[in-house]
Amino acid sequence: MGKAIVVKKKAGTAKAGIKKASGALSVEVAGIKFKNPVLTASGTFGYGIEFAPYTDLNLLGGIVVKGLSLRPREGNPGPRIVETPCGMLNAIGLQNVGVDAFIKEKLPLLKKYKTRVIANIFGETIEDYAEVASRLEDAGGVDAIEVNISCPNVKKGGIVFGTDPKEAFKVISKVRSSTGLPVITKLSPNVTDIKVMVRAVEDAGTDAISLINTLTGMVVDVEKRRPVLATATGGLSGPAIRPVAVRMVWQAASVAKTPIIGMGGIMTAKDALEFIIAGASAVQVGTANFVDPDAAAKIVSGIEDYVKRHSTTVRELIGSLKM
Amino acid sequence: MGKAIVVKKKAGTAKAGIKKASGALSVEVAGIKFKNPVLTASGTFGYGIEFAPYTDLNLLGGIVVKGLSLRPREGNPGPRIVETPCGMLNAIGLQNVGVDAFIKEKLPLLKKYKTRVIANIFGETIEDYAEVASRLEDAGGVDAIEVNISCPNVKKGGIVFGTDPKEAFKVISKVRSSTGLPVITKLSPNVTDIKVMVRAVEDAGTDAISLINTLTGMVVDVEKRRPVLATATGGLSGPAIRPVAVRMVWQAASVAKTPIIGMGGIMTAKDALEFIIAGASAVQVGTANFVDPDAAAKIVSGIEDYVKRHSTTVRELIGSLKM
Amino acid sequence: MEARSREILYNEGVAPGYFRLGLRWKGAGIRPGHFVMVRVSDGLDPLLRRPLGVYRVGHGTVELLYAVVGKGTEILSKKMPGESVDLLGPLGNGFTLPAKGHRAVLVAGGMGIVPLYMLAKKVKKSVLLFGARSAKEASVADDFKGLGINIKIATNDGSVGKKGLVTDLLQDEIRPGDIIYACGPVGMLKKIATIAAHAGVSCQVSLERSMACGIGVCLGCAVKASSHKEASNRNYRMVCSEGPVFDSEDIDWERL
Amino acid sequence: MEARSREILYNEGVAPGYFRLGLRWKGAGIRPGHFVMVRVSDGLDPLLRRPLGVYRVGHGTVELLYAVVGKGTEILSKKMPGESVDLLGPLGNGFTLPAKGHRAVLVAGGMGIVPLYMLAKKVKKSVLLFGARSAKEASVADDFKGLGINIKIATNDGSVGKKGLVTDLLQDEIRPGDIIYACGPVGMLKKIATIAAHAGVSCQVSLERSMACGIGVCLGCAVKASSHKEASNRNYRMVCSEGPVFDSEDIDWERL
Ligand SMILES: Cc1cc2nc3c(=O)[nH]c(=O)nc-3n(C[C@H](O)[C@H](O)[C@H](O)COP(=O)(O)OP(=O)(O)OC[C@H]3O[C@@H](n4cnc5c(N)ncnc54)[C@H](O)[C@@H]3O)c2cc1C
Ligand SMILES: Cc1cc2nc3c(=O)[nH]c(=O)nc-3n(C[C@H](O)[C@H](O)[C@H](O)COP(=O)(O)OP(=O)(O)OC[C@H]3O[C@@H](n4cnc5c(N)ncnc54)[C@H](O)[C@@H]3O)c2cc1C
Ligand SMILES: Cc1cc2nc3c(=O)[nH]c(=O)nc-3n(C[C@H](O)[C@H](O)[C@H](O)COP(=O)(O)O)c2cc1C
Ligand SMILES: Cc1cc2nc3c(=O)[nH]c(=O)nc-3n(C[C@H](O)[C@H](O)[C@H](O)COP(=O)(O)O)c2cc1C
Ligand code: FES
Ligand code: FES
Repeated sequence: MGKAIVVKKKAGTAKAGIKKASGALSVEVAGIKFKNPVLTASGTFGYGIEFAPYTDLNLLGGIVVKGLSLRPREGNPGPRIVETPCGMLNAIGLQNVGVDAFIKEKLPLLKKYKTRVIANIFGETIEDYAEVASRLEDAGGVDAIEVNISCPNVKKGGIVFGTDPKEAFKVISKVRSSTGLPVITKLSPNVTDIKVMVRAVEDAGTDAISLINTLTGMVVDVEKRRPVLATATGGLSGPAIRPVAVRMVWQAASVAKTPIIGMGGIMTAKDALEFIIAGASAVQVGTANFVDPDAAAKIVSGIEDYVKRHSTTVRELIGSLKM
Repeated sequence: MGKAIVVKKKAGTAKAGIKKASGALSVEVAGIKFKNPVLTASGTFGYGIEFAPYTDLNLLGGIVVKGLSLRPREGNPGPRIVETPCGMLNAIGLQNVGVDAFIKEKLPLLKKYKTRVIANIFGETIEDYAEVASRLEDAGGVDAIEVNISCPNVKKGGIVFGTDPKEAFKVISKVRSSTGLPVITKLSPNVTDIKVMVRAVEDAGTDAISLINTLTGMVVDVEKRRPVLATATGGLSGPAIRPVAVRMVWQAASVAKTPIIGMGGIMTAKDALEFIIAGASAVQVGTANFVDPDAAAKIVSGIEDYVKRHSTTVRELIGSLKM
Repeated sequence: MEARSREILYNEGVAPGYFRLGLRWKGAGIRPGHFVMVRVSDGLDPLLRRPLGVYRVGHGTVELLYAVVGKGTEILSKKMPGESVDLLGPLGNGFTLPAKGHRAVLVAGGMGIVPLYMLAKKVKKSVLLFGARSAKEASVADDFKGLGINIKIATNDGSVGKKGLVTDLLQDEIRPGDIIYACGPVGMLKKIATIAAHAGVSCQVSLERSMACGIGVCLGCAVKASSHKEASNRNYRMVCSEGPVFDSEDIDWERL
Repeated sequence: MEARSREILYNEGVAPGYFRLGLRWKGAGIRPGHFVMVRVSDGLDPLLRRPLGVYRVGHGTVELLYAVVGKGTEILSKKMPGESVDLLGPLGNGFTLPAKGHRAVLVAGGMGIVPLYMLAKKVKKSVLLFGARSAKEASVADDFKGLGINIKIATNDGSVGKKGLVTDLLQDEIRPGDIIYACGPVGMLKKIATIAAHAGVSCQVSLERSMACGIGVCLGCAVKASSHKEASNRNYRMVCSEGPVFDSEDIDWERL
């Protein structure tokens, strides 16, 4: 009898566990509730819908679409990518269909899924950024805007918004005032002190911060004595950069007043948990989607296993690093 | 007959090739002639002599010894290292025997080998740097000094010399005036714009520049919810960082007036050639020494094969990147 | 259209450095010109999948044919029967079959032979021109015997067939109304595109580009479209999702 | 003392997750307590060599015994006879044999048994206390039969020997004049160090630390020396070159 009760209890706990777990995974970032902390990273998941044949989009906490600009962009000449040790370089050149085509052709399809939609945006001028943000708000169906500031400001001699706190402040202030949608600022890791950038974009009114974008890198073809990429340099992503990303998320979290979304080389649930424990409220999965189009969904279930095993919640794990 | 002549010619060329090749490998950096461009990186090759059982030290262009400070240093508590994807983090804490013990116990043994000896130095204050440099000059037998500026200045609230152009200028100026030995400044990659650092240390009178030191990174133990390293963060090295290193060497070379020594993730001759073609006059091999204690010697012979195959010299290859 | 582990039935050397990889795979729905993205290692390096064309399809089996050229294919070549390998596919748009009355001229350079086998099975009364580096490589053409296709070989060393380039064979072979189907090194394809243009015949080429995703999302495998195909933001074509087969007229060969 | 490729003679599972790796290796000059650094892959990931103790030495052969715990040992476990593996070693300072008249008490936890086999062969009339998780793991102790050593086993589940911890066995076993030789998890070694101190017997422990080089140059494998051993810059000991065997009194167990 005693035994039977124990068994019953266990079964009960397990079921309750499953129910509890779905709540156990949810997080809030920039005022938005995500059912779990796993998003897909911009530029690695197309406009979302392309992955429907390979994974269940409804399982994801959110989808961040390919960076959108005011006008369509054709991108860079090839070669645009090259594999590197435990990583890859890309120089896609921000090819995209443009914000209007996104709203007309992609968004209606994407809206059908039970997941958050975040539009990643960029521009060559501050005005471009603002205009894209405002069109996306008008369109409806976008839950938040992620502002990629790792782009050169053509009006300022090509200085990259994301490596200059003053420029970053200006562009985020402008986007902030152009839209009622939550604004997430995506930081570049190619800076001396990430904390300075965190403060600048928080002062400008960002609702959350995501990092890291890619590290700038180069590969040389020693036989041709040319850079492999047509643009010489490109952005390094993948597991190679994870230790740098975790460190920057930890540093950012130590000063940030807004929530942090961490990314850079996440391949497994364990990797995602490193970011969460270091201070991220959510994570994004990037390059891993190329290796396994079902990677993000697998990471969700791996995190679920972990929180069950440790009888905890993702919310409790955020920034739980002991020193 | 015609054929016989061709064969003879080939044989002749091959022999001449070998002779030529030894000259074909030599480079000059900071006024010093190196028989080949392959040096071992500080902290990865001990005081050099430890590798004598595993490789022929006479084959190396030069040996950069473990960073030396004025007084012996005990280093950080453990764990001090952790493996990462295609790389490793270290937080050794600059443990070393101190400059005096180096001069007394290590240098006499190292001097016996037919290779250049470069002393890597660091300090907690500008005065420490200068004193170490001057003692090394007095000792004799050191060919050059490599100044590691990726250290916090304790007098300036721990700001890292190598991430602040003003501090870097000050410490290099002081070292420059404290020694007649050639001064190589080793730059940190954890900066927004490496070109600013290049200009600062060149203005301070450095004779050459080496880069990159490690990228700051962190690994979290998700079961213990602690950083794996006792010091939380450490320096990322190994092939993972190579694309970042090649990019920075290329950027540095684009503005530098002094020669550049490139490093970061070099495992093979092909990797070394990426740096040389991107603008480095010499290279350093670091983490690879742990994987294969004979790695640097193998890289020398791989470069020799390449220059023969392409009927060129290392000097011609330096900065030969076509855009 | 899914990433899935497939059992290896055989993985045998055909010639030095060339392997046939047989996989258990039912109902693959593969058409001539399709390819797959192969995960050669569960580890983190090499990180990306490798694109490989589908060579032959049997009853519940699929055969790939590949050359060992770098670390990915090297790792693949060491896999043993009974192990499995993770494949994503079939991917891409295959060849468009010739309209009635047109003869198909298949032109392959080296491993470019791969996508042409399934095509050769569908286009009777056609000819295969195969450029190989050596007799060993040329021996792959034996697979095509019995398909009712006329086989002509050119080798660099003249050890089998004509000594010279496969494009020389094509010059002699091509007739008005033919359709060329070509796969191989870029230099060869470029020449073939020119030959096709001069002869006024239509020509489909299967291109190779480094790929990260294979499904049209990373935008890494772009090739420039020829100017008559340019549009505001459509100057590039993705080899994985819009190709790998293209009409040779649609490609900007100067920028390839 | 060189990095060299060694032919694999066998690589067999002993118990689930445990493997014996036999290598052709002549004139190895290995003493009890020595280890080797094994390069499990020619690739870049995993990057670092793995430290493994030497288990047994035969005529021109060396046997390692290892548990699969992560990706490095996983890769190693898939290697086949006839392949080869690159080893650096023998490395480290081994055990100091007991002076005449002292009994050796060997204490092993799990894979900590490895360095004790060669020691057991040298110290007759000694006792081996072996703590294993299961009967399967405990079966490794069979190798010690016939060495003339007294074997006592403790298992977590009591399936073989005493149910409990090997340190309980040690408490009962230890006598003045004994010398303890121990290898296993840190928690176990810590306890043993305390037991040894209380009993006033000398104790040598073989430690494990993450290693990059294995030859004393990276300074990565540091452990803190106990305060009576501290000196200006000598507060740390390198496990690879100054160990892996240490006198338990020389280690600062609080900071391990
Ligand atoms: C659509 C398509 C179909 C192909 N079909 C076949 C086939 O059936 N048989 C065959 O032997 N080869 C085929 N290839 C070429 C094959 O993909 C490469 O040989 C392979 O990727 C090399 O990988 P590696 O790791 O051995 O070489 P490495 O040089 O180490 O590869 C480094 C990186 O470059 C990429 N790469 C290198 N060469 C090529 C190439 N020629 N094309 C695309 N990417 C490359 C790799 O995928 C990898 O990302 C095909 C390529 C494409 C695009
Ligand atoms: C001197 C010495 C002798 C050893 N002898 C044996 C032996 O005979 N048999 C045996 O099964 N194991 C032995 N070990 C432990 C063995 O080194 C680890 O189990 C192995 O390195 C794990 O590698 P992995 O890639 O499978 O695990 P992972 O967890 O993937 O390894 C990640 C990193 O951590 C390191 N690491 C993980 N666990 C350990 C550990 N316990 N000790 C040191 N480094 C670790 C790895 O070397 C690697 O750098 C010994 C360790 C040392 C230091
Ligand atoms: C092919 C590719 C395209 C990308 N495009 C964008 C983009 O359009 N906008 C953006 O903000 N980040 C872009 N990124 C950066 C990723 O969103 C992410 O920040 C980075 O890749 C690090 O994460 P990962 O290592 O998981 O890939 C791109 C990355 C890759 C690999
Ligand atoms: C264990 C370890 C210790 C190091 N110690 C030093 C040091 O004392 N001084 C220094 O300037 N650089 C030190 N470095 C940095 C290396 O010299 C080199 O700049 C860096 O590792 C990048 O090269 P790699 O990827 O080839 O290792 C150390 C690196 C490692 C891995
Ligand atoms: S490989 Fe990613 S778009 Fe073609
Ligand atoms: S492992 Fe490098 S010093 Fe011990």
